[in-house]
Amino acid sequence: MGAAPKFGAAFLFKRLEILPLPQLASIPIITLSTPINFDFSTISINMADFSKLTEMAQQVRRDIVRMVYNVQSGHPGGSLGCTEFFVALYGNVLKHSPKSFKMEGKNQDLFFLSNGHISPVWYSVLARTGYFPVAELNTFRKLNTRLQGHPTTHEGLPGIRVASGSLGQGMSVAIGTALAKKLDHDDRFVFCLTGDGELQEGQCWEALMFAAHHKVDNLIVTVDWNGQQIDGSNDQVLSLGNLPAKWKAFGWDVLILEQGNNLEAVITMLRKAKRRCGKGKPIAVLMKTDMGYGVDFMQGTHKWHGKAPNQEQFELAMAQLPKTSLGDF
Amino acid sequence: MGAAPKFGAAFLFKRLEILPLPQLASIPIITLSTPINFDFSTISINMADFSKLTEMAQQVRRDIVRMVYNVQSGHPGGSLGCTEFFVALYGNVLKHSPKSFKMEGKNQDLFFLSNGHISPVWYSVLARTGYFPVAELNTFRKLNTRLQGHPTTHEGLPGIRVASGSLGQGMSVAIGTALAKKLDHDDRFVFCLTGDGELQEGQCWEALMFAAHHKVDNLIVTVDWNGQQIDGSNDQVLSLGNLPAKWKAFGWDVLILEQGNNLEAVITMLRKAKRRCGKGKPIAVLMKTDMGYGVDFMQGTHKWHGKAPNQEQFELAMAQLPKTSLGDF
Amino acid sequence: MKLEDIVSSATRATRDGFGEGLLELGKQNPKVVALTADLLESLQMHHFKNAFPERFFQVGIAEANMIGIAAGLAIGGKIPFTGTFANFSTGRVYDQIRQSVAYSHKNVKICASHAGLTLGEDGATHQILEDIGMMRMLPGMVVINPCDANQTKAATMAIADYYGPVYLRFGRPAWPVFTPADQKFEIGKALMLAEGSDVSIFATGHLVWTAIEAAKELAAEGISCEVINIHTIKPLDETAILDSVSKTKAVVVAEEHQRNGGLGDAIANLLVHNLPVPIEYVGVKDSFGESGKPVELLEKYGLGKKDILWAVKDAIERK
Amino acid sequence: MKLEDIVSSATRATRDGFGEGLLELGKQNPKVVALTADLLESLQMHHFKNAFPERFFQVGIAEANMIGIAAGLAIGGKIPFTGTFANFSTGRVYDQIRQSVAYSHKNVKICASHAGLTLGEDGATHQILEDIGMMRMLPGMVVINPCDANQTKAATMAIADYYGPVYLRFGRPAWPVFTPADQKFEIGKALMLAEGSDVSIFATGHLVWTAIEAAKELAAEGISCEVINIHTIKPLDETAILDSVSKTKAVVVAEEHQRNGGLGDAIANLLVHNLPVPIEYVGVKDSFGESGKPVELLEKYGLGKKDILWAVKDAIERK
Ligand SMILES: Cc1ncc(C[n+]2csc(CCOP(=O)(O)OP(=O)(O)O)c2C)c(N)n1
Ligand SMILES: Cc1ncc(C[n+]2csc(CCOP(=O)(O)OP(=O)(O)O)c2C)c(N)n1
Ligand SMILES: [Mg+2]
Ligand SMILES: [Mg+2]
Repeated sequence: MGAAPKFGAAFLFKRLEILPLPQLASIPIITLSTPINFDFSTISINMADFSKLTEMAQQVRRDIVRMVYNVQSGHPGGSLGCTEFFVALYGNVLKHSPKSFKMEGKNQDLFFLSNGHISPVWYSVLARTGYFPVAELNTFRKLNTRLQGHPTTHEGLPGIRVASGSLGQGMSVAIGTALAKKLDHDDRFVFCLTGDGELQEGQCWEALMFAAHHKVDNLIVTVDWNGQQIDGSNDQVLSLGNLPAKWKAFGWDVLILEQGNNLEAVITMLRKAKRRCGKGKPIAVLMKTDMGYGVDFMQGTHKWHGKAPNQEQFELAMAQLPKTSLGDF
Repeated sequence: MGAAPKFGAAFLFKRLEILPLPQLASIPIITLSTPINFDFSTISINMADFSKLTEMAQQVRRDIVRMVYNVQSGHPGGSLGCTEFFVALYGNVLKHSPKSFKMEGKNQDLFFLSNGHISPVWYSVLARTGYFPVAELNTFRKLNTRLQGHPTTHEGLPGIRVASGSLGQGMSVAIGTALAKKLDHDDRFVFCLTGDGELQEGQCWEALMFAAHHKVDNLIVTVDWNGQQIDGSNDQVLSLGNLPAKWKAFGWDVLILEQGNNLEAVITMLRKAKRRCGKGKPIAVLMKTDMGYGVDFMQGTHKWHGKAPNQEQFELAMAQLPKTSLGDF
Repeated sequence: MKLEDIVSSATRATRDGFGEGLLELGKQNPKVVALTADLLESLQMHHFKNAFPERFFQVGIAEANMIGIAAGLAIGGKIPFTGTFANFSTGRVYDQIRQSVAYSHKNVKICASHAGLTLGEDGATHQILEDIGMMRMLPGMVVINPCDANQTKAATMAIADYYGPVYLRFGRPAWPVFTPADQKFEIGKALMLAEGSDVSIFATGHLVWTAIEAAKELAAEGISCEVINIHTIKPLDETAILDSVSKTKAVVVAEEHQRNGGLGDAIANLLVHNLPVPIEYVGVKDSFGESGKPVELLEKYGLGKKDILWAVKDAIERK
Repeated sequence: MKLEDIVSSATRATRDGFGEGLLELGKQNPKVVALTADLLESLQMHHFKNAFPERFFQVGIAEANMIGIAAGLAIGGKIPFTGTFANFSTGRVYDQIRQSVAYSHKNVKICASHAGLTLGEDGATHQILEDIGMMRMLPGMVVINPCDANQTKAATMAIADYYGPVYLRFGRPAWPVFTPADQKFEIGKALMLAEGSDVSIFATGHLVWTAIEAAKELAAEGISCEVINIHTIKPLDETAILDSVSKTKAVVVAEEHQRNGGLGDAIANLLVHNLPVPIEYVGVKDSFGESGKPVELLEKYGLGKKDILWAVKDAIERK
């Protein structure tokens, strides 16, 4: 999915100079170590905040690799590729209350992860934004953990509203909550992330058809368009063909994000998506990412979809992801 | 789906004068009471044959209404709407062997009915083309019958290769047989009919995506695009939106047949579809029909999707479908 | 209650009871929402839809999506009732129910009509005989199969008051109504219909009435049957069953379902762990159904009154 | 055979046996074709794919479509083997299997890996514990759960010679191998592993080895267990089971499955009809699984060696 620029804060800041950020006006500085508890989406972001998010992304990548390494199982590839998305969403876009998580999420923005196998990035971001103690990342995939291999409500982990893992189900659930919001005249948004390989599941197209017909226009579905799945690239396994044409033919308002590993671009796009809501169509963001982004030997290949690094590989990866002020779990 | 012209042989013959039929050359005349046992598709059709098919269509309509009336259950609407399709297919397009039906169908054209509820039209056409005794139509939906409510192989009825009734499965099966033909270097075709409401099932889109990716170009899927389903029109229930755009976005070669209740138009289109095979794409024929076509009070409404006429309605219907020389079952 | 006092004055489809109950619920509880997959009137949900159009969702022929949407509505605090045929309510969407509803413990009511052979003429592709078996294997799922229209109405209303996933199974044909219209429905509480001493007949769904008829006939022959309506297959009323069996020491289980996996196996499971006694099943013997009239089919497939008579005699003989 | 002679010299995943068997079949029988839904190497199907690329079909993440395509290939005279995880081989596609394969009696082999708790870290959404129950309810379906890699290979090859739908279940982890590499697999013929007189242990899949280990320990305590490998759950070897039980009069059933609906219920069903005796189940007690290491999970959920020991003692005590 396009040549991947080398990852690093330096790179992002260089891009920052070129692309104008929407209103870099001065607003109160948020320390990310304090839990985010208000609506970022109504405000713009300043340089200091942005650099905090950049740092968070770096830390999340460290978390992902360590979590998977620790238990020698889990899915680093998609997790690394979606790091900017999760950091942007939880760090800037969502209106949410990490410290007082409620299942119903009235007057909050909700998020659903349909491609549940990329739980590591979600768990890390949930912890880093205050949903549960960062130390709990240590329990990932271990017996009795709340951090199950695939996300679940069964063990009561704050931040999760439905189990996923068996692919293809998340969009339907997201639609249901979006309908509930409409019934309750709650004008907040419902977000959902789905894999691209996942779109081979028929249920996804049932959901697309429904959302268009019923004008579910408080719903923003992002596709992790990394071009990869377990057995190879999408094109090798079962081509998605002209993906934007498919979504458009199914009646969605389709946005294409070419730089899904550029934090600024992701924030800008998700805000744009929110502005497109309420106009009678569900919104799709087809987000090009690099699987394994940030760890050179994991990057751009399906081979690290669901494989854990050995000790040597772990050290190599960590060397590419320097420590941050947030500290490891 | 467009205003429905009044049905009748007269109407068809009038159209025949206007539209040139491909090569109305003289060929041996086939009596339709003798079973069709060779490849119509390699030859053209003459006036006499065509008039036999027209008569057959008329008789099939009588059969449908009587079958459903007899047991006070079954699906007349879709059956009547697809009469021309079935008569064209079995009477002119398919290479098949009614008298020596074989499950594998090597070197034959195969047909799969995915929207199994319109079994009456299929059973009638199978009987009228020699697969089993016409008298057996009397047993439709009765205990111990081979003519189950939905088509099945379970009772060994010749002509049926897989059960259908639970919607959404037929295209996948048709694809499988098309792949088997390719493996065996058998260059015949696989046909499949699906409902339009049925396309709301996600499995259909899985099948579409697969067939395009794997270039299953010996497959011709016709959609009974009658715009109706059980609870109302497609548009009321769950709109299919821009149906041709959807099929094209899924990588199919899409043909649109505006006059699915015009026998000549159907024959012409199915032949055209066969000529489009072998070019790397599966073929779709989006066939506009009128549900209930041929019985005015059943026509163009979802209300007769799955309802049997009472005695008065039965007589009214039969009066609109005069007897033919083929005789009732 | 005495057997001869159990009489039926009318017939009505259990799905009618569902439609009525759902409408009633709609009035009582604004959180109740309903969904169908292009089978509005078959499920008798048009009453609800007409009264509460904004709380009704037509999903089209997309059952998997319907289950997911219902789970989402439940997250949003609604009490969704999904409605389609029993086949498309279970086997078609098992994995969706498993993950998005059962494992996620969502307050979704999966309402399933046209269960079993009595669906009739549509035939085997529609006649699900494995749904009870599937649903009872799911941890946390409540499985209910009421016996008549009145009880179906009562059950429909009762499950809205219970928080958690429920599978509610009912049928297509008009069927004798014999339970009191005002009888409260208690989830998981078996109903003693007639006490007896020679054999315990545990029946569910349509076959409860058949069991009553059989028991009346057996009474005339001097055989005393205890007839218990197991409207809730899960959680099973273990106490009621064990109490009855410790007295009778012989069991017949009658259900419109495969003999594999259904209520029969649920009761056998309980008894082999606690009180192994002879059991006879009245159910479909590992075969698909076919087209035909409901009663014709029940007889052909061994679910008629006489099949219960024989089963009772066999069970008693094997004591 | 004597218990102490049953030893394991190596461990190997049952799915490895499947991959090997499939490759072998590919060489022997040109009609054999194979399909996967984006889980090629998990199912060890890359051996077949590499050797016979033209007979291999990658379906992508679309299990329903895979089942239908397999049915179509079978119509065309092929012998299709579908491969995905057990969850996505059953619950995800139950209605497709039911209509296009089982009811249509198509010669499709549904091969399912990563069944049960021993899937491990992926957790409950992937750990199907209801698949045996689902598949055994389907008329005409053969249901097989071999115990080790050798038996899985033999079963894979045997089912190609049988005409009709088959569900073949196997697992993910390396597991003790103890059956002879050259042992022929006979569908529906239970294998007597050790004769005994106090209790019959019927086990399937991974738990056969656990049963052997438990029986060895019990032998040391003077308890004589008959250990029988029920690799075929359907058709069930009724004669072998009844013969054993008429001798021992007490039963333990061990399986990596819910206690509801699986082999336990299949055997209970048989015995309550013929020979009611006390049975104890070793299986998951109506709950979902979770993430963890295979053996850790088996122990936590009551499927360990000690659980079989206790079950045997309970069963004998209840005689
Ligand atoms: C219904 C279902 N089928 C198969 C799987 C196994 N599986 C897990 S992830 C995956 C690939 C998903 O591809 P994609 O959505 O592109 O995610 P990515 O590999 O890019 O992270 C598969 C096949 C599953 N989890 N669920
Ligand atoms: C999986 C499944 N869901 C629901 C049904 C019930 N059903 C039978 S026909 C039908 C409508 C089909 O619509 P369409 O394909 O347009 O056929 P038409 O009404 O035009 O004949 C429905 C919902 C079914 N048979 N299978
Ligand atoms: Mg991907
Ligand atoms: Mg239609």
